[in-house]
Parts: sequence; C-alpha cells; structure tokens
Amino acid sequence: MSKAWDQVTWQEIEVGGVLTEPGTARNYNTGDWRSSHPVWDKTRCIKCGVCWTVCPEAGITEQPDGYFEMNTYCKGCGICVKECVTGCIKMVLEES
Amino acid sequence: MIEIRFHGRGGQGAVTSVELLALAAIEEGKFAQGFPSFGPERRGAPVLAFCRVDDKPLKLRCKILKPDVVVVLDASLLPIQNPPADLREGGIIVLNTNKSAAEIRQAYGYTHTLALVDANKVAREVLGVPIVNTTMIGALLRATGLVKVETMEAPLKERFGPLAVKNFNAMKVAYEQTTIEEQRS
Amino acid sequence: MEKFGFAESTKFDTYASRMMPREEFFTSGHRSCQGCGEALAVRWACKAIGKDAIIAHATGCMEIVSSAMPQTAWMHPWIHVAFENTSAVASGIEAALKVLERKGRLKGPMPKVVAMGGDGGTSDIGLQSLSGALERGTNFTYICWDNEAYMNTGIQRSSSTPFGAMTTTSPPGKLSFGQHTWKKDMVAIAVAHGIPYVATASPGYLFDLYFKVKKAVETPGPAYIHVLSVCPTGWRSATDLTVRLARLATETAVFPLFEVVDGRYRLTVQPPKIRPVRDYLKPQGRFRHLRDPEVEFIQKQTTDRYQLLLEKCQASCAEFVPVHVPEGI
Amino acid sequence: MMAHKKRLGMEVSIAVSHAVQLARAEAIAAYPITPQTHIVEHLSSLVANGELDAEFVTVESEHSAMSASIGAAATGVRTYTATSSQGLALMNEILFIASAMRLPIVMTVANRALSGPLSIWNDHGDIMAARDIGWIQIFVENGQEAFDHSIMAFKIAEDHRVLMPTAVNLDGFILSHVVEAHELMDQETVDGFLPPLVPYHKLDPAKPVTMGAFAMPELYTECKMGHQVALTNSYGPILEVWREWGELTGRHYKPVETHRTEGAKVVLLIMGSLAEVAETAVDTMRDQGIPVGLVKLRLWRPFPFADLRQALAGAELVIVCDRALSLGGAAGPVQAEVRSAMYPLAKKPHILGYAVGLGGRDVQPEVFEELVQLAQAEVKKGPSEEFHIYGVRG
Repeated sequence: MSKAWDQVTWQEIEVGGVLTEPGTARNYNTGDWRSSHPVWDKTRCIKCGVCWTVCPEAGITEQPDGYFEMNTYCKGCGICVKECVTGCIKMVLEES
Repeated sequence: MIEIRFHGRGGQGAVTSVELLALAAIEEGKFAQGFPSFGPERRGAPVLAFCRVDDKPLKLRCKILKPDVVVVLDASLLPIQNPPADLREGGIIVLNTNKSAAEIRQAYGYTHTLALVDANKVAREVLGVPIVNTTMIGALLRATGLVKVETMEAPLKERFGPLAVKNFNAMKVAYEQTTIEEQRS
Repeated sequence: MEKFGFAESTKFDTYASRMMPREEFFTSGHRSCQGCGEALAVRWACKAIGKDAIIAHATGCMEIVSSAMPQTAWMHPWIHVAFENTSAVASGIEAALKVLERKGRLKGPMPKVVAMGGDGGTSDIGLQSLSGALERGTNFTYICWDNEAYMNTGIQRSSSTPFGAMTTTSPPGKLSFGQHTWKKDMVAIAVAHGIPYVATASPGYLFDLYFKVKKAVETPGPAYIHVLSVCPTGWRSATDLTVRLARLATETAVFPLFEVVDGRYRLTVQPPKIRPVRDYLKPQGRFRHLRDPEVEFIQKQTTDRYQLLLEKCQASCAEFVPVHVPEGI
Repeated sequence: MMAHKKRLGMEVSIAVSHAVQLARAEAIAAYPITPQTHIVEHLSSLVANGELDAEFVTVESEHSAMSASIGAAATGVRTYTATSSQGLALMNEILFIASAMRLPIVMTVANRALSGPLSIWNDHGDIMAARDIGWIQIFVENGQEAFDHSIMAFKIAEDHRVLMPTAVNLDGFILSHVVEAHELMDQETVDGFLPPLVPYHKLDPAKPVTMGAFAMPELYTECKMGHQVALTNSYGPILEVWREWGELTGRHYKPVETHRTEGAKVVLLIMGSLAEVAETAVDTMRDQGIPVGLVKLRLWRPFPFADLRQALAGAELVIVCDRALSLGGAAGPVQAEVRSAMYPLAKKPHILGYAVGLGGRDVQPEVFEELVQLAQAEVKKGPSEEFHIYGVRG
C-alpha cells in the first residue's frame, strides 16, 4: 500500500488482511527513537563485528573498509558499547 | 476548557505528567482528564499524552487535535512529531531545550508563544536523573497558571512517596527558570 | 560452519561474527524497546532457521512489535492467529505440508515448521496446545521467548516470572516480597514429553543459540528451545546491559545453557566458576526490594538445581520416549 | 446427465463423512464431542485404511481443532473439521479469526444445546450463540441435504470470489444418529463438480507473506468492511453452486424454501430438520381446510433478506419457531432477525415467536398445529408478549 497507511480505503486492503510483501518494517525509521548514538574510534576498532552481532535492530552495518557504523535504525540502546571487545565505541548525545 | 498535549518518548513519563496535572486540577475543585495515546508504547518510541481541564464536567472522550498547549519533553521529537503543527491560534509551546527562543524560531520557524527551560539540566542537578516529566510541569504552570504550584505537592507525594520532595523542587526550579517569549506575528 | 560443530561454541571466538550469515530475516524497523534481548534472540534464531521455513507466532511482544499492519518485520512466511493456539496452528501447517509433499504439490524443499511464543504464551495460556503438539510427535520446533513476565501488557507476572521478582501483579508490599512461586520449569515439561531435542539458549551466547536452533529445526519430530530473553523495560535494567545480564544469568547458574538430545543432558556452556546469584540480581530493579533471606533462598535453590543438572548430564539412561515407534516394530 | 443412483441406508453422520471423503478433504482436525463424533470417527478409519489421503490431526481440544484448521488452510490444503455445542463455544474466539483471515475451512456443526445445564441433545443454541462469527452458515433438514451440502460447502468456501469459511448445520441426534436413505455419488462425478483447491494466499517460503497482522484504529474499520462485503457478496456464488448441483442431481436448493404458502395467511417459519415435521403438520391442517404455509430458512448467513420478504409476501401472521433462546432479549434469535428483515416494509405481518424443542425435547407434528391456534388466539386478543417458550410446564 503506497498510500499513507491511515488513508487506505477498505477496497485496498488485501483479502484477509494479508501483508503480501515481507520485511516492510524497513520503511519505519526507528532511528527517531534514539536520544544518543554510538560512535566508533577506528584507531582501536579491530573490525571483529561483535557490535554487529549484538545489535537487536541490525542497526549496525559493515562499511566497505571493514569497519562498522550505525545505520538509520539504531535506537541508541548502547549494547554495542558494553559488548565491544576493545571498548572503542561510545555514545554521543543526539544534537536536538 | 484548556487542552494540553504532552510529547515524549516511551519511558520518559509523559503519561505520569498528565495524570499528576489532572489530579492537581481536581484537587483545586476543577474537572480534569489525564490519559495516554492508547497505543503499544515501547521504550524510546515517540508517544503522546493528553490533559484537559475545565470548570464544568468534561464530556469529550477523544484525542486532542487542536491543543491550546503542547509540552515537548524531548527536543529531538520536534522534527519527528512537529508538535505545534495543529496548535490552536494563540497557543503555547512549552519546550525542554538549552537553546534560546531566537534560535528555536530560526531553526523551526515557530511563531507561537515559547516557554523554554533546560529541563535536562534542572533534572540532573535537582533530581540527579535526566527524567524531565515532573520538571516540565513547572514550565507548563509558569506558562499557563493551570494550577498553583503548591497544589502539585499532594499528587507528587501520592505518586512518588519519598522521591516527591526532589521532584517538587525540580518543578519549582523549572518554574523559576522558564523564559517566556510572546507570540511573533 | 562445521568448524564450530553443533552448539560447541563454548569459546566466544572474537572474529566468529564475521563468519556468520549477514542476511536478516527479522528486519530492522521492528518496534521493540531499546535494548530488547528478545528481539536480539529472534534476529539470530531466524538466521539459524534459514529460508525454507514457516513461522507461527503467538500474540505477545515479538508479534506486536513486528506486525503492525501494513508493515511486517518478517521475511519468512509468518502467521499469527491468537495467544494460546500457536502449537495447534503449527501442527495444522505441518499436516498440510505432509499432504502437499505426499501428493507431489510441494515445490522446493520441505519447509521447517517453527512455532514461537513468549513465556506467557508458552507456559501459561499456550501450554495445552504445546503439550498436544509435542505429544502427537508433530515435526516442528517450538521456541519460547522467555522475558519472564507479560511484558506486552505492561509487566504482569507469569508462571515464568522468577521467585521474588517485582511485577505489576506480584508487587512487593507489607505482606509480600514479590513473586512467591518458583519459575515453572518449562524445559523439564518439554523433556517429559519424551521428544528428541530440548535446549536452553540466550542472547548472551548468540552463537550457542544459533547452532541450537539450527539443530532443532533439523531434528525430525518435535523440538523445544527455551530462550531467556532479557527485557530492560520489565526487569528495570539499563538498556546497554542486556547481553551482559544474559551472560551473568549463565555465569551464576540461574539459567544454565544445555541441550537434551534424545533424553541425554549435556552442558553447552560451562562457566569456569559459578558466580554468586547476587551478581545477577543486583543490576535489575525488579529484585532491588529483596532482603538477604530471600537472596540466600534463591542462591540455595539455584545451587541445588545446578547440581541436579550436572548429575543428569552423567545419568546412565535417557529421559526419552520414542514418539514414533521405529520402523520394523 | 442425471445421476440416477440407488439409495443407500446409512447413518447421516456416516453419509457426511462419506461426502467429506468424496470431496477429498486433505487436513482434518478432529476432537470428539457428542453428537458429531461419528463423523470424525469414520473419517479416521478412512484415513487409516488409505481410503482417504489426508492428514488426520487428533488435536487436544476444539479450540485447537479450529486453530489447526487455520494453519492447514493457510498452508493451502482442503481443510475440514466438525464439532457441536461446547466445542463450538470453545472455538468461538478462533472462528472470528478464521473468517477475518478469509480461509476456506468447512465445518459441520451437529447442533446441540449449550450448557448450563449440560445437555447433549439437539437445539440451535450453539450456532445461534455464534451468529456473528462472519462465516457462511447453512442449515440442512435431512441426511440427503447433509450429504449434498457437505460437498457443496467446499466449492462455495474455496471460490476465489468468496474465500470464506462455511458451516453446515445439521441437528444433533435427530439427524446425526439416524439411519436413513441417501443417494450418494461416485468419485468421478464429485471430482467433475468440485475442482482441486487453488489457494489464494498461502504460507510458502517461495513467496513469503505475513498473515494475522494487527490493525491500529486507523485500519480496523476498513478491514471489517472488507469482510462484511465479502460475506454478503458470497450470496451470488452460493446460488450458482446450488444451481449447478441441482442440474447435476435434480436436487435444487434455495436460500429460503416454501411449502404450500400459496393463499396462506398464516405461515410457520423454521430452520433445520424440524421443518419436515412442520411440513407434515401443514399438510394435515391443509387437509382440514386450514390455509397454513411453511417457510424454511436454509441460508442463515449471509441472511437472505429479499428471498424472505418474497416468501412472506402474502402472510398476515408469521409464527417463527425458534430452536434457541436469546435470554433477556425481545425475542428468539430467528424471530428477531425475521422481524428486522420485515421492518422496512410498509405492510408487515404479525411476527410471533415460540421456542420449541429446546435441549432435545421431542416435537410432534401436533405441536405445530397447536402453535397455529395459540398464535391466532394471541393476535385476536391483541398481541402482548409476542415471544414464548412453548410447552414449558408451570
């Protein structure tokens, strides 16, 4: 349903309310939820990927250079900071 | 009747604020409602909470679409929820921010009356935790005089018990520190 | 991934992450609370389940955060019907797949059938349909996301809420110290059905969880996995402590990680030294009201039960009932 | 070609399970409850002997029977279950979900009274408590109809213009446990009539979908509108299927059927197998020169408003024989709906209601003759209560 979800007519709702396209939650930016976000210190990051593993949101993406960064879905929970093997991630307040 | 809408995130205590306000208004002999936005709130997710106060019984059982006041607990919600979008003419924006009225108007183009306070700072210093829901009530009372500050003491005591005193102090500090800049044409 | 063998990941190899599959079946954009251990467990379980699977889910946090019409966080074919019937829905799916295969109408490999539910949805309201499906020898895997209370409705106690924990319906008060019953042992109940595979898992040891889910879905017949899902909102703990807390649960033997293969117990994660339960309880606001006698009682129960588990690992015979009588009998 | 077949004597339940076999049901969720149990018992032996290639899931409750049926139908196989009374009540929550998900499940309800007090005997209390489940609901009067409609129900439910679970109601004991004559059908003819199921949406890793998502306030109303329109629009396809069956077998079915209503000012109205008893009474009264007619409601949902108004056009007094109670309400369930259907008409007959045969109480033809007297007397006196429980002592 391309239309804004609260403008959809009853005729446009799929039979049985079935959602025919998987993974459409990606259209919802959970990044709006964070009030702080993780920043990596690349001089100490060993590119092990543990941060990527422990993120509940799959909110961390490996960059072409092998380092990892948060993506738009990060909710700012801070698990990656706590679990980082070298402790090279720290949370930074969102600028309002 | 005055209609107030709180903007916050799940876990920041917006619903507690509207409930405390309603209790205080009722304590002063008025009629009031305090209620959440009835959704599956999750910690961090943007949420709304509503408060209505009137001298006669309140009959409305619906959302507040044209609020007189919006109270924004977390400035990072401004670009997401655009709280003043449906603010009534002559309405007031009560905002937790360390920025000046000029900076806010310049950044977001708001023309409404602004009641600003750095509630994060007040809460950290007076409460010791960055929870701003009770602190921001001080700013709201300063901007609207909805209820007397003293009236908040009983509901706070009933809700927070031993923690009530610190919350009440934070509320009073915010009441003092709130700066108000009238509506710009 | 044979290098790790099944559930052998006792050693948390730092670079293991880079070798794990990157495809996300439980997509970003789901609306769980910040720091949700359950969402983290679901993310990794779905990776282990792999593409060819059908998931039936109970009402609960993971269902609500992932399926607000018109959006869905599921990449698998996924169905939610109600709160207490997930295993029955799963056995209907399994029956249909068997018929489709027998009649040559099944294109592609036989999908694995996976049922998922929270602790309430599994050990309280859903226990009957789960027991039915296990007892019938249904070829499916049931995964219980155990965040130890009814979190979706605002932290009410369930039979999985730990002894002494504060919830909105087991509050400490003048006459109460919180949950007054010991956590229902769902794993023992599952083992009692004589099924071929049962395991405990947690987001503290994600690869242990990954390989156990893989093993469960590849085990013919019923399999049950009980996942301790740390919930910062409900446990009143910091959002960044989720994985740490899950690990502490195993290091203090509050939640040992083991598997029961054809009725034989085996520890899959062996903490070098068992730490006092206080280390696990302290960071959680839901236990803050507990006084020493209660903590000591929890310590004693935990120590005794861990000892029993170690003994079961040495048991000479299996707690197992062949659900399917082998051919030739 | 008209399939002239020899009639066979068998218990109605067995005829129903035979129909389900001919329909090649593929997933059967079964839980025992009197009086439907014989149906699933027979099906289990057909499956055990390889006479029906289906998965027979012996669930641990009726709640799970409907849940397993949803799982099976959602995976794209022809799905059947059967239940009664408390079983239907236990399924209640899931019945609403099955229809909202538009899954073509066929269910036989061997109608039985609802407890308190416990009663294993026949009335329509179970299905009347499930009127709003959003299913297609059909009533049959005898074994032949039970056989016929058990096959037709699959074709209706699975039609892509319909996609709606369908319940066939047959009276417990007074039908389910009676050995009577049935004209069956050969597999080839049924296969010609009932094509294999083509699932509309299904759980398939090759094309993943999400079923059973929840709706925020902004979407729930629209979802229900879709369901309402689908259920009311199933009327057309239902009649098509019945017409095709009529041409195939000579047995024609209509949403509302009448018996000797020509020139009848007084009309009895009833659903289910007691209609045949009422027919006998009408014939007797007609022989005595009393112009009484009978209207029989076969299609209960979607409710056949137009057909009913047409059938009652000449009536001045309609005597609705309810088989269930709506305690504390204005009338019996069927009477209430007949009244609401007739309300918009300028000229409306008196519509009185009598609950008969509750909890398996035996109903002789003379009961209907007495009802006609009672109703006419009530109208003459000026109707006051308008709803009675017939034959209650004291």
